[in-house]
Amino acid sequence: MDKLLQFGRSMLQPLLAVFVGLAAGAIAIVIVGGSVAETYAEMWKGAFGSFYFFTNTLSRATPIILIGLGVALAFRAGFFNMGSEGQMVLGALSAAVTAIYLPGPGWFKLIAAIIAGIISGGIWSALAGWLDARFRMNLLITTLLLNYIAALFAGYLVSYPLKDRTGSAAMAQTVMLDQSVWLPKLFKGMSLHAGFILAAVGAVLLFLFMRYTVKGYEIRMLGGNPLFASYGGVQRGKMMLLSMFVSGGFAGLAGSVEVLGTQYRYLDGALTSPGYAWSGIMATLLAGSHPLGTAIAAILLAALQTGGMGMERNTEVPLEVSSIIQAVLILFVSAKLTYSFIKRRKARS
Amino acid sequence: MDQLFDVSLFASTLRLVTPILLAALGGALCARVGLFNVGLEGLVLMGAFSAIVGNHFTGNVFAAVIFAVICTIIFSILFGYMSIHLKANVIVVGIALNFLALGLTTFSLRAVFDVKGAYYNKDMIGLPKWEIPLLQDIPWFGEALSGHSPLVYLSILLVIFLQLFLFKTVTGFRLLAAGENPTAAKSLGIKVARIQYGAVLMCSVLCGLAGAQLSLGNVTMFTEGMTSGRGFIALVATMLGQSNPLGVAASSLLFGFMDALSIRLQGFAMPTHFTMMLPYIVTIAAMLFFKDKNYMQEARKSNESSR
Amino acid sequence: ACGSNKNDAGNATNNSAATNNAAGETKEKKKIALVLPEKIGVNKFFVLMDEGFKKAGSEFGAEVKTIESTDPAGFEQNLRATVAEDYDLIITATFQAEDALKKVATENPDKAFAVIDTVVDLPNVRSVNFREHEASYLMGALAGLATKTNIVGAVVAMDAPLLSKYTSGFEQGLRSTNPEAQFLVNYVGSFTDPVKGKELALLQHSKGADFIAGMAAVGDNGVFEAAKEKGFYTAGQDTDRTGEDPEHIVLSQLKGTDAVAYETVKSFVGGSFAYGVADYGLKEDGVGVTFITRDSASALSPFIGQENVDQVKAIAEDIKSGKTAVKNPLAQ
Amino acid sequence: MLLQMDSITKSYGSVTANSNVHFSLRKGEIHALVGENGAGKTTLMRILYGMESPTSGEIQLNGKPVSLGSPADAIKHKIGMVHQHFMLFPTFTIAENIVIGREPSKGVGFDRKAAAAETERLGKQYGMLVDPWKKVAECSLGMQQRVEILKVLHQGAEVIILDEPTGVLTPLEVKELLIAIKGLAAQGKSFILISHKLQEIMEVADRITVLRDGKVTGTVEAKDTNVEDLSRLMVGRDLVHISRNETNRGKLVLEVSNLSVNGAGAKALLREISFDVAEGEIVGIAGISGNGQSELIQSISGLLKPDKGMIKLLDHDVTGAPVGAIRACGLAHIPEDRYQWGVAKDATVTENGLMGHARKHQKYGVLSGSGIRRMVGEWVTRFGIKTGSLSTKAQFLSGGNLQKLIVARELAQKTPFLIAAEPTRGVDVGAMEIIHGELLNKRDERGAILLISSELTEILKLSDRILVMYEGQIAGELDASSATEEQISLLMAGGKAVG
Ligand SMILES: Nc1ncnc2c1ncn2[C@@H]1O[C@H](COP(=O)(O)OP(=O)(O)OP(=O)(O)O)[C@@H](O)[C@H]1O
Ligand SMILES: Nc1ncnc2c1ncn2[C@@H]1O[C@H](COP(=O)(O)OP(=O)(O)OP(=O)(O)O)[C@@H](O)[C@H]1O
Ligand SMILES: [Mg+2]
Ligand SMILES: [Mg+2]
Repeated sequence: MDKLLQFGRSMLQPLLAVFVGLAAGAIAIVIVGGSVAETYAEMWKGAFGSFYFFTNTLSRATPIILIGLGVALAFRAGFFNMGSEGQMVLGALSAAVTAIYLPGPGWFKLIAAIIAGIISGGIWSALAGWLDARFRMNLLITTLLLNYIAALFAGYLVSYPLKDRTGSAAMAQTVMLDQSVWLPKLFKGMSLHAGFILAAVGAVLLFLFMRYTVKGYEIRMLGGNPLFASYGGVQRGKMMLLSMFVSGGFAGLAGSVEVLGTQYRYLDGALTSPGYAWSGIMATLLAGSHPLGTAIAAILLAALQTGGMGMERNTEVPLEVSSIIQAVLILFVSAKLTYSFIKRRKARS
Repeated sequence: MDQLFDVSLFASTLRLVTPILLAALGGALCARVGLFNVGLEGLVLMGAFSAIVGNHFTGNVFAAVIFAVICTIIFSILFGYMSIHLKANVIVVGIALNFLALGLTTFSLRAVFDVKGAYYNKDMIGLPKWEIPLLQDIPWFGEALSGHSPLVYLSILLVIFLQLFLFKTVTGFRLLAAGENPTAAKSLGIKVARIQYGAVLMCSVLCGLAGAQLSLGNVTMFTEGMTSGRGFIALVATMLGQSNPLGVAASSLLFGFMDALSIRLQGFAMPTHFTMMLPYIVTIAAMLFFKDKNYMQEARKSNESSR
Repeated sequence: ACGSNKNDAGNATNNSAATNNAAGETKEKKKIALVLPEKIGVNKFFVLMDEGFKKAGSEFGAEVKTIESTDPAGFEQNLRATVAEDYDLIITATFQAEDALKKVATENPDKAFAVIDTVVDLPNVRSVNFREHEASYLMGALAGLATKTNIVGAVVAMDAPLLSKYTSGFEQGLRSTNPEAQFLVNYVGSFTDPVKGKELALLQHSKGADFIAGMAAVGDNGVFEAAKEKGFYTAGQDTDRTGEDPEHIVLSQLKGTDAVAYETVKSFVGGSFAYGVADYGLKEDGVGVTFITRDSASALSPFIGQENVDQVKAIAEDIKSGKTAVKNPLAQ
Repeated sequence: MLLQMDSITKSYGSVTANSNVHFSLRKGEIHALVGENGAGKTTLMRILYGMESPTSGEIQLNGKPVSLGSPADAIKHKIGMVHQHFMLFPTFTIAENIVIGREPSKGVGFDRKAAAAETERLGKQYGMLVDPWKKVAECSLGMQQRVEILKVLHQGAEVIILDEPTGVLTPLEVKELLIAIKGLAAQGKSFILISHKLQEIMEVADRITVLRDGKVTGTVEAKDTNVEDLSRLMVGRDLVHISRNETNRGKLVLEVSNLSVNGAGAKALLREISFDVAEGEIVGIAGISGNGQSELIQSISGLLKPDKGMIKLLDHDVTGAPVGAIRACGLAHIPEDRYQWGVAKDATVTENGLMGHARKHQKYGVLSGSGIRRMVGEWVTRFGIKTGSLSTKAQFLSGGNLQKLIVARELAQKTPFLIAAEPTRGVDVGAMEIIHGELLNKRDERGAILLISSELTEILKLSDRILVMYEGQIAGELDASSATEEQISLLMAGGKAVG
C-alpha cells in the first residue's frame, strides 16, 4: 500500500509535466495556425498509432536506451561522461570492420562484431577515465573533445582506406555487410531488430546490477561521495576505469546494433546526425540515472521524434515546428513541476 | 613556416575566436553560479539570427546588435526559469534549448524572410571594421590587430571588465559566493536565485553579442545552424579556463589559434581529417598544464554538511 | 550537419511550354511523394528539386507532398511510411537514399519509385544520374585560362568522396588549359558554416589566388562575401548565382534537378514514365556552366573574357562528342 | 521579553521535529537549549533563523509578532546564527567570510582593505583575534568558529544562536569562547546556546530549556539545577556510570615507526612518528586540531601515502597499501569528519550502514537485502538512532544520530584494531555513555583502539596511555592513570613534559 502510494507520487511529476508540455506545445501549434487536436493525433499515430509505428519507435529508441544506460552508469559513479557520441562512432566502426573482414560463419562474425564494438567504445571511454585518474584531466572536457577526434578519425577511415568502392562510391561509408551478419528483425517487414532485445535486457541487467550487487553498491557510493567510498575501501582509480569502460561499452554497443541491425554498414554521419548521444544523455538525466527509468525516458524521447516525423508527413505543420514542439515538451518534462507545486501547498496548509 | 605563420593567421584567429570567447565568458558566468550551460550553442544561434532580423528592420547595425541582445535575453529567461525556478536539470534544459533555438530560427527564417536555409542580402551592411589609429601603423601588429569589428575589441574589454567585476566588485563577490557555497550564501540572506538569474542574463547578453559578431561581423548573413558547434567549443573553453575570464580568454585563443593553424596545415601531406583534429588534440594536451581541481577538493566542497 | 549534400545546379529553365496537354484530367489524381533524405534547409539542390516537383504537381494536377527527413534512420522510416500510405509514385534523391531505397523497393516490387542523382538498379526504380565532373571540368578549364596569378582555389565543404566529383573535375579542367597553375583546396568541415568558408577564401586569396570557386554549400555565401571584400573572383553552384554580385561571382556551375523532378512527375502523370537509368551530363544538358552551356542574365565578367568562353565552349563540344574524356573520380 | 516563540510545531512528513514548543529569551541572557540527538534543537533554531517555516506557531520580537521567511528577514531583525556545521566559504579569506552580505565598498568596488580593517577592529573589540587575509580553508577549526561568530557580530546581531559551537574545539578554545560569550552578554547581546556538554552549560547559561522528542520538558534557572538533574530531564532516566576494568596489554596490533608525511608547504605534516597499540588497550591521542592527527589517521587507514616510515598491522606491512587491503587486514575506522568521510548524504541509512559489510552480506557478488536490513535495524535499536526509517536519506538524520550510525557500523566490523576519531562529536550525553561503553567493551574483548579526541575528559576517561601531538610530532607520552588535564594541555601547546 505504502509502495503503491509512493509509486503514485513518483508518477505524478512526469504526468503533470507531460500535461503542461502538451499545453505549451499546443500554443506553438496554434501560433503556426495548425489544429491542435489533429496535430497531436498525427503525432500520436506516428509514434504509437499502429503496431508498425510502435515498433518503429522502439527501434529508434534502441540506440538511445543503450547510450542512456551507459551514461547512467557513469553518472551513478560520479563521472560525467559526455563522450557517448565518439564512443558510439568507434563502436559502430569496429563492429562494421569486424563483420566485414573477419573470416568465419555469420553467427560468429555477428557476435565478434558486437564484442568488438563494445570493446572499442569501452576503451575510448576508459581512455578519458585514465587521463582523469592519471593526469587529473577534467573528464567532462576530455570526453567532449574525444568526440570530435573519434568522428574525424572514423570519417577519415571511411573516406579513404575503408571506403566502399562498389556502387556509386560517393558516400563515405564501408561496404554493405553480408546478410549473414545482420541482426535478425523481430517482426517481418518491421524495422525493429534484435538490438532492442539487447537494450531491454541491458536495462534490466544494469538495474539489477546497480541495486543488488556489491560492485553496483560500490559504484553508487562512489558517485554519492567519493571520499566516503575511498574511506570504505573502494578504489576510485580502478572503479573509474571499470565504470567508464562499461559506460563506453554501452555506447559502443549502441553503435554496433545500429550498424548490424539497421544500416548494415558504417555510414559517416549516420549516427551523429540523429543526435542519439544527446538524446541518451537527456533520457538518463530525465530518469535520474535509474536504468529502467532511462529506458522508458528513451522510448518517450524516441516517440517524440517519430511522432514529429508523423506530424510532418501528415499535417501542414512544417518540420521546424515539430522540432519546436519536441523541444518544448522536453523542457517541461524536465521541469520539477511538482517541486514548487507541492512546496507551495505545504506552506499553505 | 612563413607560409603558416603569416600575419593573416593572427588576424584570422582573432576574428574566429571572438564569438567563441564571448560565449565562453557567458558560460563562465553561469558556471560560477553553479549552472552548467550546455545551451550556449542555442543562445548564440538566437543572437545570430536576431541580429540579422534587427538589421533587416532597422537598417542600423548597432540597433541590430541591441536587438540581438534583447532577443537572446528573452530566450535565456526560459533557461533561467526552467533551471532555477522549476529546478529542471540544467543540462537537459540546455540541450532542449539548443534544439529549440535551431527550430525557432529555421522557422522564423521562413516566417520573416520567406527563405529556406540562408538569408543573404547584398545590400545589408555588417558591422564596420575599425582601423585603430596608432595601432594600424605599426607594421606587423597593425595588420593583425587593426581593422576588426567593434565587437572584437569589445570582447577584449569584456574579458578585463569581467575579471574586474568578478574579483573586485561587491556584486561579483556575491556571485562567486553564491556559486562557491549556495547553502552558506542562502544562510546569509543572499538571494542565490536572483544572482543566478543575473548570471544567466549576463550570459545571454554575451551570447547575443557572440551571435551578432557571427552574423554581422564575421559574415553578413544568417544561415541555418551557422554556429556549427561553436557553442560547444565555448563550453570547453569555459571549463578549460576554469571559469576565470582571463583563463577563458587564454583557452579560447589557444583553440582559435590552433583552428586557424589547422586550416593552414590543410594541403601539407597529412589528410584533412587529421589536421582538423589538431585543435582538439592540442586542447587535450593543454589540460596537462591547466590542472583541474582535485576530485578530493571537489568532493569536500560538495560534502559539507547542509544542516 | 551531416551526411551530405550535393550542390549544383542547373538552373533548368523548365520547359514550361510543353505543359498544357493536360494529360490525365479525367482520371483520378495521382498521389506523388518526394521523400528527401535530409532537411531541405540550406541545400539549393533540394530547394530546386522541391520547386520543380511542386510546379509539376500543380501543372499536371497531381497531388504532391514533399517530406523532409531529419536523419538517415528517419529517412527509411519516412520512405516506408509513404509506401504504407499508398502513394502512386515515390521520388527520392541522392546517394544517401540508396540503401533504404534498395530495401524498400525490393520489398515492394509493385510500387513505382524514382531516384534522382544516383543509380539504384531495380526493375521498379527509375534512376537519374548527373555527371557533375563534366561541368566542374569546364569551370576548371575556364579558371585556368582566366587566372592572372596562376593560382586558383576551391573552398570545399568536406573531405568526403562525393565532393571529389567537383574538385577532381575542376582540377582536370584546370590542368588541361593551364598545367602551370597552382590549385589550392581547403575544406570547411561542415555544410553550414559560412564563417569558416569566408576565412578559407581569405586565406587562399592571401596566398595569391584570384579565382576561388565555392563548393561548400552554405559556406559559398562566405566565399562570395570574401570575394566582394577583397575583390577576387568566385563561382557558385547549382543555380545561376552570378546575379547576386555579377562583379565578383563570375560563374556558376549548374545542375538541373528541378527539371528532372519536373520531368519525372510529368512523365508519370502522362504515362510515359519508364524504369531504368537516365544519365545527365553536358550532352543531355543536365549539368553545365553559365556562359558556356547556358546564357546568364548577368553580363560576362571581363576577368573571364569572351575569348576564353569561346575556347571552353569548344572543350564542352569535345566532351559532348566524347573526344575529351573527363575521369569520374568515383568510378574505378 | 526580547524574543518569544509560541506553540511552534514543525513536522517533516511523519516525523515531528518540534511539537508545541514554547521558548523565550531575555535581553543579555545566555539561554541554553539542550536535549538528545534529534530532539529538535537545530530545527527550532532554523525556524527562528528563517531557514524553515514552522508548520504552526508564532514568533514575537519585543512583543510584536514577526514573520521570518528567510535568513535575510532574520538578519534584518538582528538575529544571527552560527550553524552546527560551518557555513563558510573555504576559498575566501577570513575578512571576506566575515563581511559577506554587508561588504564595505568603494563605489561598486569591494574594498577588501576596509574589510580587513573592519575585521581586525571587530576582533579587537570582542577579543577574538583573527588574521583577516588568511584563507579559511587554512584555518584551524577553532579559528573557523571565531570567524562564524565574528560574522554574526558583523551583521549587527543582537540575538545570537550558537548551535553546538564547542563540538569541535579544544578545551582552551572552548574556554576562550565561553569567556567571549559571557563578555558579549554583559555588553547586552543575547545568546541561545545549544550544546551537549552540560558542564559548559552550567558554567555560562542563565536559563536552560530541555527538549525531548520535540517537546519542551522544562525550562529552569541554571542556578537551580545541576548536571545530573539536567541529564535526567533530557534522557528521561538516570545515567549509569560506566566503570573501567583493568586489562593487561597483549601482543602488539599496530606498530608505527618513523612515519613522515611531507605537506605541500615547507613544514612536514608528520615527522618521524613512532608508537604502537596493543591488544586490550586504548591509546589516546590528544592535540590541537591541525597538528598532524588527520594525516596520521589517514596514513594508517590508507587514505594517504606516507613519504617515509613503516606501518605494521598485525605483523603485516601495510605502509601505503590500499584502504581495502588494510581494512581486510583488520582495521575499522570512525572518521573525524562524518560528513566528508563517513557517509554519502544522498544514500539511505541502510546503504550507509553497508559500507565495509558488503562482503559479509553477499553471495556471488549479490547482496542479501534482508540480512542487511536486519543488521542495520539492530544497530538502530541498540544505539537509539532516531531515523524515520531504514530508507531515510542520511542527510535527514540529525548530526548526533548520524554519528551513532557511523560508530555502530565501525564497531560492528569486529576488527582487531579500531581508529576512533572524535567518536562522540555532537552526540548527546546518553549516546555518549553508550559509545564509551561500547569502546571499553571492545577493549575488554582484547581489541586495540587508537582514540583521537579533542575532548580531554574523553581521552582521560577512556585511554590507557595518552600521546600528545604537537606540530607533527609526538610531544610526549603519559600514563592515563596519573595524567592530568593541565599536563596534557601544556604538551598540546608545545610545552615540555614534566614527570
Ligand atoms: N529535512 C528533514 N526531513 C526529515 N526529517 C528531518 C529533517 N530535518 C530534520 N529532521 C528530523 O527532525 C528531527 C530533529 O532534528 P534536529 O536536527 O533538529 O535535531 P537536534 O536536536 O539538532 O539533534 P542533534 O543534537 O543531533 O544535532 C530528527 O529526527 C531529524 O531526523
Ligand atoms: N546495496 C544495497 N545497499 C543498501 N540497501 C540495499 C542494497 N541492496 C538492496 N538493498 C535494499 O534491499 C531492498 C531489496 O532487497 P531484496 O528485495 O533483495 O530483499 P529480500 O528479498 O528480503 O533479500 P534476500 O531475499 O536476498 O535476503 C531494497 O529496497 C534496498 O533498500
Ligand atoms: Mg542539532
Ligand atoms: Mg543535528
